[in-house]
Amino acid sequence: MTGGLVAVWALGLQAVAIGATRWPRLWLALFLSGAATLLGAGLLALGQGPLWEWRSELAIGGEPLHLRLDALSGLFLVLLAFISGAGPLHASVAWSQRAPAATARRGRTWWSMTVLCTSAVLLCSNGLHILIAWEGFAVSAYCLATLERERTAVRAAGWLFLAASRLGTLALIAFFTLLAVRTGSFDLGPMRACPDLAPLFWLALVGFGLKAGLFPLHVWVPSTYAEAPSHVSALLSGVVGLPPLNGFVSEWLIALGLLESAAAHADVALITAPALIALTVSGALVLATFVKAVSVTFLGASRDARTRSTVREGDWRERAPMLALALGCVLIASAPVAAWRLIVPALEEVNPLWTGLAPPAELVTLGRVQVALAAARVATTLVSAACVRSRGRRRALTLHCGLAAPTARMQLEATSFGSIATSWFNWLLGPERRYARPRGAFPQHAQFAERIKEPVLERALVGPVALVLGASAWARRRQHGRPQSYILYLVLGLLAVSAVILAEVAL
Amino acid sequence: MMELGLILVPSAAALAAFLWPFERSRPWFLIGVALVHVALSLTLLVAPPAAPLSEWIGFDPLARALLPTVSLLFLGCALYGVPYLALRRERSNRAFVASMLAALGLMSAAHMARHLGLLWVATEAVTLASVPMLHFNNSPRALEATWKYLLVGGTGVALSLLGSFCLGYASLYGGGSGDLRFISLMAQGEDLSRPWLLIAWALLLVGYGTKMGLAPMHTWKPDAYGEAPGIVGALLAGGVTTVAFAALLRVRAVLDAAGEAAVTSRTLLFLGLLSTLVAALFLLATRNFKRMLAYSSVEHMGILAIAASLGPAGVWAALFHVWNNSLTKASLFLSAGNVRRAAGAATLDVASGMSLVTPRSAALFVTGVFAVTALPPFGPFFSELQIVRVLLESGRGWSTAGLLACLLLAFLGLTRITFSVVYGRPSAAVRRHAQRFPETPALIGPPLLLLGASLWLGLFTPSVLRSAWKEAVDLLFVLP
Amino acid sequence: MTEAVNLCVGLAMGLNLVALTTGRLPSLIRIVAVQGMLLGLMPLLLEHWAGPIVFLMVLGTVTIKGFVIPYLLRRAMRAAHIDRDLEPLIGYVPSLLIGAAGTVAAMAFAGRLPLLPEHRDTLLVPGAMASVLTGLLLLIGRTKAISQVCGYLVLENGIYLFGLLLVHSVPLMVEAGILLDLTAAIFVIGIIVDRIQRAFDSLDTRKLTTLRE
Amino acid sequence: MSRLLHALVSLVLLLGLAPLLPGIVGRVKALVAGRRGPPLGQLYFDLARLWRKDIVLSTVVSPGFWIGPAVAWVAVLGAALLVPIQPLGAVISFPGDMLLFVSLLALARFATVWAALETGSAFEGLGASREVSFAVLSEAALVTALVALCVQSGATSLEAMLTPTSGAAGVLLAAGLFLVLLAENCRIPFDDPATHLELTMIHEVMVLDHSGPLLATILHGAAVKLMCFTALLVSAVLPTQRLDGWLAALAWFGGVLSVTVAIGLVESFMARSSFRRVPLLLTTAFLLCFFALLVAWNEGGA
Repeated sequence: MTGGLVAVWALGLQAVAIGATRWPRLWLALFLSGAATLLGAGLLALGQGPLWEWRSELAIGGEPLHLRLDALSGLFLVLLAFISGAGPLHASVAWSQRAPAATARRGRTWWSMTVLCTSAVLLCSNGLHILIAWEGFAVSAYCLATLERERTAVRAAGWLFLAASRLGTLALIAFFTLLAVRTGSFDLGPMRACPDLAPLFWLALVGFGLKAGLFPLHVWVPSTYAEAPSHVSALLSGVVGLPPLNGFVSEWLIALGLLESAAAHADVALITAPALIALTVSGALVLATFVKAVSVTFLGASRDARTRSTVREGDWRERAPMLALALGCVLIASAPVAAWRLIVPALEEVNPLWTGLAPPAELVTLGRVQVALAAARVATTLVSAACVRSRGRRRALTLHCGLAAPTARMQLEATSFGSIATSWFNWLLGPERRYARPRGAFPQHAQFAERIKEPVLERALVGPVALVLGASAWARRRQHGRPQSYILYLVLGLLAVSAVILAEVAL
Repeated sequence: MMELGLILVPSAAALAAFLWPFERSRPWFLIGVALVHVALSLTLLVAPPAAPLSEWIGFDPLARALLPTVSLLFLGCALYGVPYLALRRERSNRAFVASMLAALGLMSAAHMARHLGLLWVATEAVTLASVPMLHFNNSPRALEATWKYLLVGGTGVALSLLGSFCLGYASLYGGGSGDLRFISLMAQGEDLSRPWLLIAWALLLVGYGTKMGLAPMHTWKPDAYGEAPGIVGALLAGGVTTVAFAALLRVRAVLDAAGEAAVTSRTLLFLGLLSTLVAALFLLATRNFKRMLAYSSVEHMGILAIAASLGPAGVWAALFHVWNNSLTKASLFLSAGNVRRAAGAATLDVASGMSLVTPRSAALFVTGVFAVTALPPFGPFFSELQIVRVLLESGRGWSTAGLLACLLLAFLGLTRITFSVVYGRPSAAVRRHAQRFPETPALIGPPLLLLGASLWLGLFTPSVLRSAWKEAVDLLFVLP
Repeated sequence: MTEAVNLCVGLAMGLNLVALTTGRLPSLIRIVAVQGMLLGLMPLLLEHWAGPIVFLMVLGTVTIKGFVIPYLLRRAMRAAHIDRDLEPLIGYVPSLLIGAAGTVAAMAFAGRLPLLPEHRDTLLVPGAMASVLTGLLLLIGRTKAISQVCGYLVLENGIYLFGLLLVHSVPLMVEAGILLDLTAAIFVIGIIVDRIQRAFDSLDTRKLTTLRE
Repeated sequence: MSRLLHALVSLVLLLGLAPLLPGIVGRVKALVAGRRGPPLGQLYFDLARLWRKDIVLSTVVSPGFWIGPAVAWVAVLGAALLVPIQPLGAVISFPGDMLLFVSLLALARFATVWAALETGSAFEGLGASREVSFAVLSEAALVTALVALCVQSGATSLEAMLTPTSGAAGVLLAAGLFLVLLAENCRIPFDDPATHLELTMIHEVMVLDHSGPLLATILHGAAVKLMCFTALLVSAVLPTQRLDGWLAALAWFGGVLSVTVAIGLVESFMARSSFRRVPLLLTTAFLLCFFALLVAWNEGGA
């Protein structure tokens, strides 16, 4: 049985699951079996399975159905199956107990729809059908991200997401139509043989890049990820970013490439050496940011008494999927060779020259070193745990330099934490600062807040948006309700048409 | 002779309904006539008459390509009309039902007219027949809207009459008889006097463009659509605009036969792009969701004009888009009507959180907005994709970019308004008001059916329709 | 024959200019009525064969344009207790100047248009154009609903005048349809004007600006 | 078998000798100040004492508090194993291992910072903030130095690329790496390990709440890190590879000793600079390394 048929079977299961959203357990069973089938399909395609293609006489939107499953889509199917399967488990708690039943059901429906549409994008080989599935994915993802749409922030974030994805879709429409104009059909088959279509891929880059959150097309990312339920964000980032390898290993491969070019003293190193340094700097900055976010959110004492009393730990169903995904990352990091084997068939689809690429020896060594270091970490952690268990019984307040009555609000804030690094970039970022300095002998109130404007949304887009809104306001004032002017517009329209005719005749 | 039934049955029924003494049973005339009309037009669609009835009037390929959508649209409106009028017992529905039926008959006549003068008479008559529907609410606002509709629309229609006469004079000066039958005008071809021809085109384009609602002649539209009941908006936006568009297509064919295709293309493209731009700008500004629908209609008329400027493939796509636009827009007007009735007003200040008050209508409304903004897999997506494709094939890259940019702006405007109507929290006053208008299946069904039709039309366009559009294109682009 | 036609059309063009200068609604209504009657009689001058149907049409046109519509407008005017359009958007003097310039331009433009020999010496084309322009000017420049209806009537008179060029080629059925439509349009407008008067207690269209963005 | 032996010897050397270095620094400072100072092996005594002590935990911490030091210690050790000890060479070496070296140091930093932030203390938060911020610059300098070495030698593993150079590139590189060493190990002028004012500290303030064996792990890790950087500097500058056997070992140990003495001298004669000047110093280090890179590029290209 080929992977393609299994994938179609998986799609069918997902579709059936949409019909069963009324019964959570049945839905979960159907959905998970669908995800498992999807996983099987992806693995079959990644294994030495042949390329699977299926053309049907059935026309949807005037274009015959054409499905195709190659190793690359297989790889993405595997990732999709993992991420989408973990989500409902994580969410089953959130969608059954805390939220109203209607929200839970909507969540199940749109989750299934999202997975269905994404798999369809991966399977379809006709531009028209890809567009349909892609937009279906955008709408379902929007609905998923705005499940809690009672909150204004959620709605605003959702709208931004929808607007950005609409822009992406329009770019894709332009891309696929141009393709259709050049090759004569929406089918992607002929495209693979046309290298002169390369310039069009900029449009595709805009289209897919918007959804993947590439700079500067990332405007929707921060607010949507912040406002959507966590598993939805995971699906969004996991599906449309689709990191081919995990964290360090992938970065290591990139950096190694840069480094080797520098060592070989190739001319390209003039670019790659600075790139490597820039990569390091950005890596260090990312570390600082990550530490900041995590520490402020999770570490230390809770600042707010309310949070302490209302928030509670999730049960195993919420934690297990997270652990599974984290385990996956660790596995890829420590067994890069296996991951490499998995990737190579997919890479062959991207570029036939890369066929049969053996994992480099460095990767093998790196894998061993990573395993050894991980083992050492586990060992020392165990020792440390043993020490703490045997001798760490005493508990005390955190050291506060003699302050008699420390409160949780005295912890370092995120703004202060980042202030050193951001101060170096003030000239570039231009942060907005708001102060309320403490005054008097017994100051009641003091405040310091720093906010950095988002470069695309709040800077680059400000001008064009103001222009469009200005034009819109101008047009709006023209519709002022006086019929006399309306007839004048009619006459002006006549004059304009006459002018166009005269110009055309004169040419 | 069967095709005359399309005109005579509604007209006779209009008279009968006007004389019918019983308020409660009168709306059923609508459904009866609609069913007969749909049956007739679908029969004629599948088995068209071998030749048009006469050179004056007949079920020719263009009528075959467009008239069935009017029938279907009217059926949707009729199904909605019965429960709607039952809610509006406080007003007599005598004039309303009669003028709706009369409008159907006159629209059929306009689609089947093969004589420019006859076409004008039918179009003007449709305009007048829709007046009683427009001020059905009889509020000062409705009266104001009607006044503007009459004044602006009337001026436009008057200009199109002048244009028709100019076309006649072009024929007269070119050695013809001044005959206004399209067939003879096209046969005269390049003999038509060029200056008169161009004057006629400018006047007819602006005149019928006013009726279609192309910018900057669209000003009556938001007022009329905003104040009329949803069902009337559906009929105007889906049916009457189609009549004007068909008129422009027929006139355009005459100009093309006279060798002026470049002029028609350029002007249609100009007005089309201007309309989409103006509509997009207004959609960003308006604060009333029924006026929003009017601007969306302006946008789609612009798209139609752009498509009509593009030669045979473009006109084919335009006919496809007419179907999609009619069905989708009608569904949207009907669901918006439900929301508007429950909210008591159409402004964003009042209507908010309607998904909690009228959940089904609100869901239909949102889906309809998605459909009308060309989100797949609804019909408008496919026709607009086709139009973009033809645009690119004709090498108009900048126009395509402009169109796509306007589509984006329009999408932003439409979703902004729709979401703020549908989501959020409804005020207590709205909740109280809405209790008087429960959502019944009879009020949900028709828009749902129309939306379903749009979906089906896009995904599985019947081959009979494809061939009907093809034949209409062949009719319009036959060169003598 | 041509002289008679030219005389009528010339009179109508003169009436256009008078209509642009008058601020009193009764005289505006009267001017439009006279113009309508004048043009209504024209088929009698142009038709070689004046059958009973033509007579019937002429009679209908004259009755409606000369008496019925003016009656409707006067009634609305009295109900609203107004007889002046005192605050035009385009003043009387500018209106007159624009109207006169338009008439001149219409003459010049018509002279350059290709016309059949039998129409070359008549004032039909420039007269039609001037009337259309006047009508539009009244529609754009006046604030009272009645003035605007009069503007619409003048516009229609212009189109009617142009239609006379095609009097031999347009079938009578269609012509009758067109006339019927135009008349019905005026009736409907008259009814709406009447309702506006009742609903707003005024015929000032500046009060009709509730519907706006 | 010899590889295993090699690894064992290296491990013992690193783990055993590392605590000596802070002692040497302290002794140099004391001598310059005219005192006798603590014994050279003071850190060994401290470590032994701490290892026997109990642990006091803050009430707000989670397991990250005691996992952090353990992970950091392993990471530093792993990084140290990548640096060659003459004449034995590095324990682990493969093309591209310098990237692993940098990332392991970053991991160690991450673990320490995480553990510090567990306490929720404002002091430790400040320290952590300084640590991660300055690390941006010092890592840039370090990577630039490594890239310079890489360009110069044409190799991508630490062992192969640490071929000493003479001339301008060598001087620039030595100066840059020495500054990075001072910064990474929180020595004067970047940080003062001996001060008692928490507000002015970087590294020391982050470990205020750690006690007993946890603190011992941290202190030992810091010593290993110092050792590791010293070794890196020595290998990058001294031509020890050209010597053989015991001579190489002697030269290498001499180099390490002199770098340690140099640290002590710097600490004796300089004061801790203000925080505002730290970025300036680090940028200087980066520029020194960058110039070294340019020179190396130029020479390699010629």
